[in-house]
Amino acid sequence: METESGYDPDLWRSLSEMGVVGLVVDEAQGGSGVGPVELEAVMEEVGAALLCSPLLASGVVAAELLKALGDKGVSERLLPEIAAGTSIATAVLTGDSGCWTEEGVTITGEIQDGGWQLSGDGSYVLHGQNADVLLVVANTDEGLAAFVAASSAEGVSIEALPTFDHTLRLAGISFDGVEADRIEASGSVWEAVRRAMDLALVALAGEQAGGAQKVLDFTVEYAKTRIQFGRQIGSFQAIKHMAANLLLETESAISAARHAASRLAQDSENRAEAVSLAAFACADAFVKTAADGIQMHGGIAFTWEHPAHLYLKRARADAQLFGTPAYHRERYLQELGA
Amino acid sequence: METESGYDPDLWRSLSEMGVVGLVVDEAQGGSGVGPVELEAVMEEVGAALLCSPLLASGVVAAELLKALGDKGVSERLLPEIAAGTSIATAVLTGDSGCWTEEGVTITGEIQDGGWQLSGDGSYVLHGQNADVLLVVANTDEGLAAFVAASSAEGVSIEALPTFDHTLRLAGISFDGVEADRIEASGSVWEAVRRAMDLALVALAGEQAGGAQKVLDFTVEYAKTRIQFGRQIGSFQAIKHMAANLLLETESAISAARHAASRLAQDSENRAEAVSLAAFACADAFVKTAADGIQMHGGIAFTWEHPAHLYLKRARADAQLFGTPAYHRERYLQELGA
Amino acid sequence: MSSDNQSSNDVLREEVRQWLAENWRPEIARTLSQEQYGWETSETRKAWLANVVESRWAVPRWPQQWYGRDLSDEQGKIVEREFAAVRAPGAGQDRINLWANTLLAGGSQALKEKLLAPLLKSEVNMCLLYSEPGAGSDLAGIRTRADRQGDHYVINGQKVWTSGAAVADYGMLIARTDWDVPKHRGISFFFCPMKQPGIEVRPLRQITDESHFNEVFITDVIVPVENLLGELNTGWQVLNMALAYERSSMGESARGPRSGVAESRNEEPLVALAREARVLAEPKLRQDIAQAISYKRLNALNSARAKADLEQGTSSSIMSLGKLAMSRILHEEARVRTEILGAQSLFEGEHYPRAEDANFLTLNAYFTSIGGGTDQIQRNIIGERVLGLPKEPEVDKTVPFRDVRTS
Amino acid sequence: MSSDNQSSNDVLREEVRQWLAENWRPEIARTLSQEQYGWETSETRKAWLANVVESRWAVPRWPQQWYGRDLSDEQGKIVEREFAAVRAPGAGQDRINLWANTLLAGGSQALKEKLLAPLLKSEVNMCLLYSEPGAGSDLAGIRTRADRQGDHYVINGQKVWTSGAAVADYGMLIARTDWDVPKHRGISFFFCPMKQPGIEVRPLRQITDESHFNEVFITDVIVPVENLLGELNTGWQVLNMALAYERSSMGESARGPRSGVAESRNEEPLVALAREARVLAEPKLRQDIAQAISYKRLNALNSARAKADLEQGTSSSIMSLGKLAMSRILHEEARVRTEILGAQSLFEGEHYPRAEDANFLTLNAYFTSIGGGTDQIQRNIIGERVLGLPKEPEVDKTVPFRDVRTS
Repeated sequence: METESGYDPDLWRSLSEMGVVGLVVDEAQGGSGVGPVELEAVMEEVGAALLCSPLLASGVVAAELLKALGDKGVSERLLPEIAAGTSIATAVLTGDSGCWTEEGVTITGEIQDGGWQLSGDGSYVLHGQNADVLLVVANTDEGLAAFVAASSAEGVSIEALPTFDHTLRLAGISFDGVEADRIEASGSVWEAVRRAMDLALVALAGEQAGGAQKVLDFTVEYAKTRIQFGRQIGSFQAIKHMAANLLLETESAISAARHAASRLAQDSENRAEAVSLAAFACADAFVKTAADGIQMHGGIAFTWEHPAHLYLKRARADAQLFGTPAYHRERYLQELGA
Repeated sequence: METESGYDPDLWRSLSEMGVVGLVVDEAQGGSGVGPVELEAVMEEVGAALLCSPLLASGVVAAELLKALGDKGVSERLLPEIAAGTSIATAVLTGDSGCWTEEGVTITGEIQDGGWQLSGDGSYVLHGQNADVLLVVANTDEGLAAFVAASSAEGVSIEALPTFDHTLRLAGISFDGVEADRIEASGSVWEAVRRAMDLALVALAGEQAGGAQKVLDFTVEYAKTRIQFGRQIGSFQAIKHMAANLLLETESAISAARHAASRLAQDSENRAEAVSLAAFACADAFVKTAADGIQMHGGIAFTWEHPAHLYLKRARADAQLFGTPAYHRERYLQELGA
Repeated sequence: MSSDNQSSNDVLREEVRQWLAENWRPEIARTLSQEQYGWETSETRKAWLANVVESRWAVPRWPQQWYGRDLSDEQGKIVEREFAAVRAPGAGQDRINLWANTLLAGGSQALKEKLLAPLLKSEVNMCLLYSEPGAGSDLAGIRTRADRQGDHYVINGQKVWTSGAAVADYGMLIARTDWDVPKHRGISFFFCPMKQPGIEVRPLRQITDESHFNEVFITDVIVPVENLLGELNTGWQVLNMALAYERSSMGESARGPRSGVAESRNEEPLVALAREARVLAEPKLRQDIAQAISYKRLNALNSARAKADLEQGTSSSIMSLGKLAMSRILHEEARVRTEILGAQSLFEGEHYPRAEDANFLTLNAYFTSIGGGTDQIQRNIIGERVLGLPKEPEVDKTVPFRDVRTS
Repeated sequence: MSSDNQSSNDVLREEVRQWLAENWRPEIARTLSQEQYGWETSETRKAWLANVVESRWAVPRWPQQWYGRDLSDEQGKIVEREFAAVRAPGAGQDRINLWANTLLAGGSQALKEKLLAPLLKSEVNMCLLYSEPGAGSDLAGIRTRADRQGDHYVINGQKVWTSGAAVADYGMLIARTDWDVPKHRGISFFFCPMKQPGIEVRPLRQITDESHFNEVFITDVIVPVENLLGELNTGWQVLNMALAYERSSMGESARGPRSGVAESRNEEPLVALAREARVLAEPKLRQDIAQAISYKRLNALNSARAKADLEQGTSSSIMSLGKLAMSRILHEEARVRTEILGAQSLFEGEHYPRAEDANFLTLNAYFTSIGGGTDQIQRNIIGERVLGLPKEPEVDKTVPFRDVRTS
């Protein structure tokens, strides 16, 4: 879970070798070539284990963004490294506001001396402090455009942000006239970002569903073994009924996450509706399960050594990462035509 | 409770003789000359008994409106009849929108042949179908003004509205050039309406608190006597914990209603804050208690003969009568300066 | 799947198709599609069902001896699919006919000969005589008694929450036959003839001001011994089997508004209502509406997952969540409707159909959260049977019923 | 009230006033008002308290024999009010000093002579040794043992959730002294000397990353027989009396934010936060904020009502609701803070004091909803003691503790 660098390089290597990092990368580019359904399944495991790795940043957001942008040259150069885990990529999409719409883009790109240069402050960059490759969406005279920059390039300064959930790595990245290569998008850049964010939300939903299920599992297990008043505490309705309610939450979260994944896999018309439903349902379910799980444990879960609080921290972080549950409920209603 | 005419004349006579109808009317005008605190206490009993009478319409809203308007002549003529219960008065303050602010006033008054005439459609008129005297707030060329009209006057048509809670009487009243006497207000007419509405809200809060407490009482009693699985159902945590939560709701409602009453009695500066807190806290507490009370009873409360559903109907009606809980929460926040 | 199976399935499919082509005539289809569903079964429907039963398509998974064909579950589905394709009723009763399946599983030879075919042909009407005023959540606490006298049982007691009792020919009834053993072990299960003098049916008025249910007063009612299902005193097991049929179908549907106001097929009802009430732009309501809709959608997704699991042969824990989920859906939807309508919800009647709906749905939600096992009982079941949490200490489990405390 | 009483009250009031005028000197007042509260008591405070005790103002309701004046409760209040009027500490300990009251009620002559005065003078530090890892909600399930050896008891076991254990001179400890009787009947209550080798104190790290509590490991710790409170094996009664003191003071206050960000005295913290975050205009948040504030205000109104009831001599059922109410207040306030901050709540540390607060309060709310009896236990207590609902069947109530099931 928590490590100094934010992830464990050995684990990262294993994940890469198992093909997990390249799940959504085409086989031709060294990936597993599978899709959202398999990704979601893996993310359930990630959530259960509270795994801390740049998978979401590099293997999901960055990989999908590159695919969706459709610049063959750039993709063929970067995707194999990403899939192999030898390069860690991340995307710079928003600034201090943490607003995940087009208006949230804070970086600007302009041509200087015949090449593109980027300037401005990005924030909420997933695993920014571990990334080699930065995919940057920026405003230009020609509208929104996407760029690749090296994290080691001159003018890049990366500041790790102090996250409450220590298993989450976020950075602020400032660009001061940083040289970058423009990615030639085959279609709308923002549409590509939306595709990447939809996949990220599905992955996150899977993580949340898996996390919720794990908390429920170990809480139920505790309720079967902990004896108070001469009975297992799980025999008390107060505990039993909380557990039953949480089962409804977690099963609904799993259904929602898997459904959204399959809608993405089919590239269905109402994918956005399914994604936003999963986004708020899974976020709320994980927070509620993790929160009630602590209450059901009692004092033991109030101690640092017990893992329950780590799940609550992750649940709270996940619920804010790519838009709040309220934001996604609103988006859901809009997708329903209201 | 439910009667054809909407109230029981014998009961009304007893209430009048006991001084309940004239609670807020000065002794000089035949009332008890006490105030909001005593009124709130009586209304707790009214709520517990699901009493159906024009008390709120005549003894509270109309009486307080007359007092606040401060036209000595009109008051001396009407208040003694109101206090004695020989005349039933009610106020026409809003139209179909059910909006209880100044903008909601739908009646207009103008001078014709040297006298005032009222026109327009009022609605949500409490016990309009039983009233002798109509106090009407209307827009005029000179701004908002208050009038007295007889319900039997030419041009008045009264239509009983079909309420879901059969113990509640509401009417729509249309005015078609109805002759009326203008009440000479000593201050702002709307300020007088606000004072009357504040008292009405406190009375309603008392009714809600008393209703909630009654439901909790008979539900707890049932939980002590109903045996299932060889045990009183109140020994099961599912029931016991619901009851404990409801006790918190009902005690809070009682505290809020009494506090608001005492703030009105002191004519305190932050009376509006206390009134709006009581308005939504008591409304929500009564609805929740009545609703959970049915669930705690099980099948027996799903039958028409059991009184539980009558309390839920009254609770739902009370929660909408003078503005919804959401409306009062918003007002509360404004009173807190936000 | 072997190619042998495959080809025999093809043969079967062809056989069903051909039979339907010959028998499911357009005029029958038209008549049945226009029928209102009610307690009485039309002659056309009866005739059609009789044909289906006699042609052995009603219960193809059942044994040959009882109108069946000994088909596998998979083959049974083939038959059902062909019937469904042309919207012909009557097939798949081996999966869904509560009465017939219970009778097949537990009935005596005599009773099966007498009633199986009529049940499959909808020639007899049935009702359930389980609940009693004193035995609601605790169904095993029933006090209706059955006493053996010669070749019949004499039943005395009172049942409640019975629908269709007035028109029923038989009721599936549980009664106590041994008072000296713990409560679950002294119950027997009967097919009780309803058309006899000792049966008195009184409609029960619900809080929705409807009467879908009855109280049934039972005085010296006679039941032949061959109408006993299962062994004497094993009625609790028969009952649980019968309840399993019922539960598996709950949580998937519930009554909607009764106002008759047409609802858009394309728009969520809550969205349509808020639009009509001109409050669709209110941010707080939008959150509530989205949340309420999500409960419904999530339940549908859960059901779909449960069905997929079942089809793959894995049993699913999600199935049992449906009823609890439905309870939340209904209460929350009614709450949001009220919120949308505001003061309008004070009213009822023909001029206020939207208010009528909100108020009706508010009360009717208790039909789901109380009826057929309260939410509280449902949470016990989920906690114990699905999550494997231990049961509470049962004070009356080992006590002779005679000595058990009652209200 | 008789005029005799009235005049003797006036005499008393005058006496207290005069004593305070002579003794509560400005330099003492200034020194004490600037003190930080902590585990250690300053010399100035000790000297002042000693003066109060010796002048018999600390516990005026207590008997003459034990530093008191045998005053009535009403007269005790007069003393307290005069002390409060000049902000002088030390009076009213007969109402609020947990340790001294417990000792007075249950202690041996020897122990009272030894410790009562030092306790009233804050010369000794105390801690509570009740909870154990295996006995949380079920406090009577403790397994720490006390075995008599000659003129002392030998204690072995482990305690948890102890605050101040490292600096305590004595701990109020419950231990099992009879294993062959049901659990409530084999417990004894001791004043356990803490400054001895067998006591090992380990800080417990909370989920808030603070350490306000300890685990205490107890190995062959010696307690003189005169340190037993109450009779042997009646410790459960002594404990309940001691817990009553504690409970009556809960639900009235709780820790606020720890960021140190100054909060407006005039504005509700949630309103201020929303204003600062520029989201105060959002209708959904406004509803949440109003609701959260109302929980707090309603609890304050409830407390005021409870106090008024008590002063009128009627016992109040509302008192027991405070802790449950506080739990809801704290969890809900933390939730709304998070809602207000949105993505900001991802962070912590000095640059994000608002996020630090929201996150800390989210976790710290469990201190109230779990500590000192979980919400679930609290609902049991309210249901049973206030509403009079029957207890659950207790499986271990009559079983010798030796045979009781444990984790």
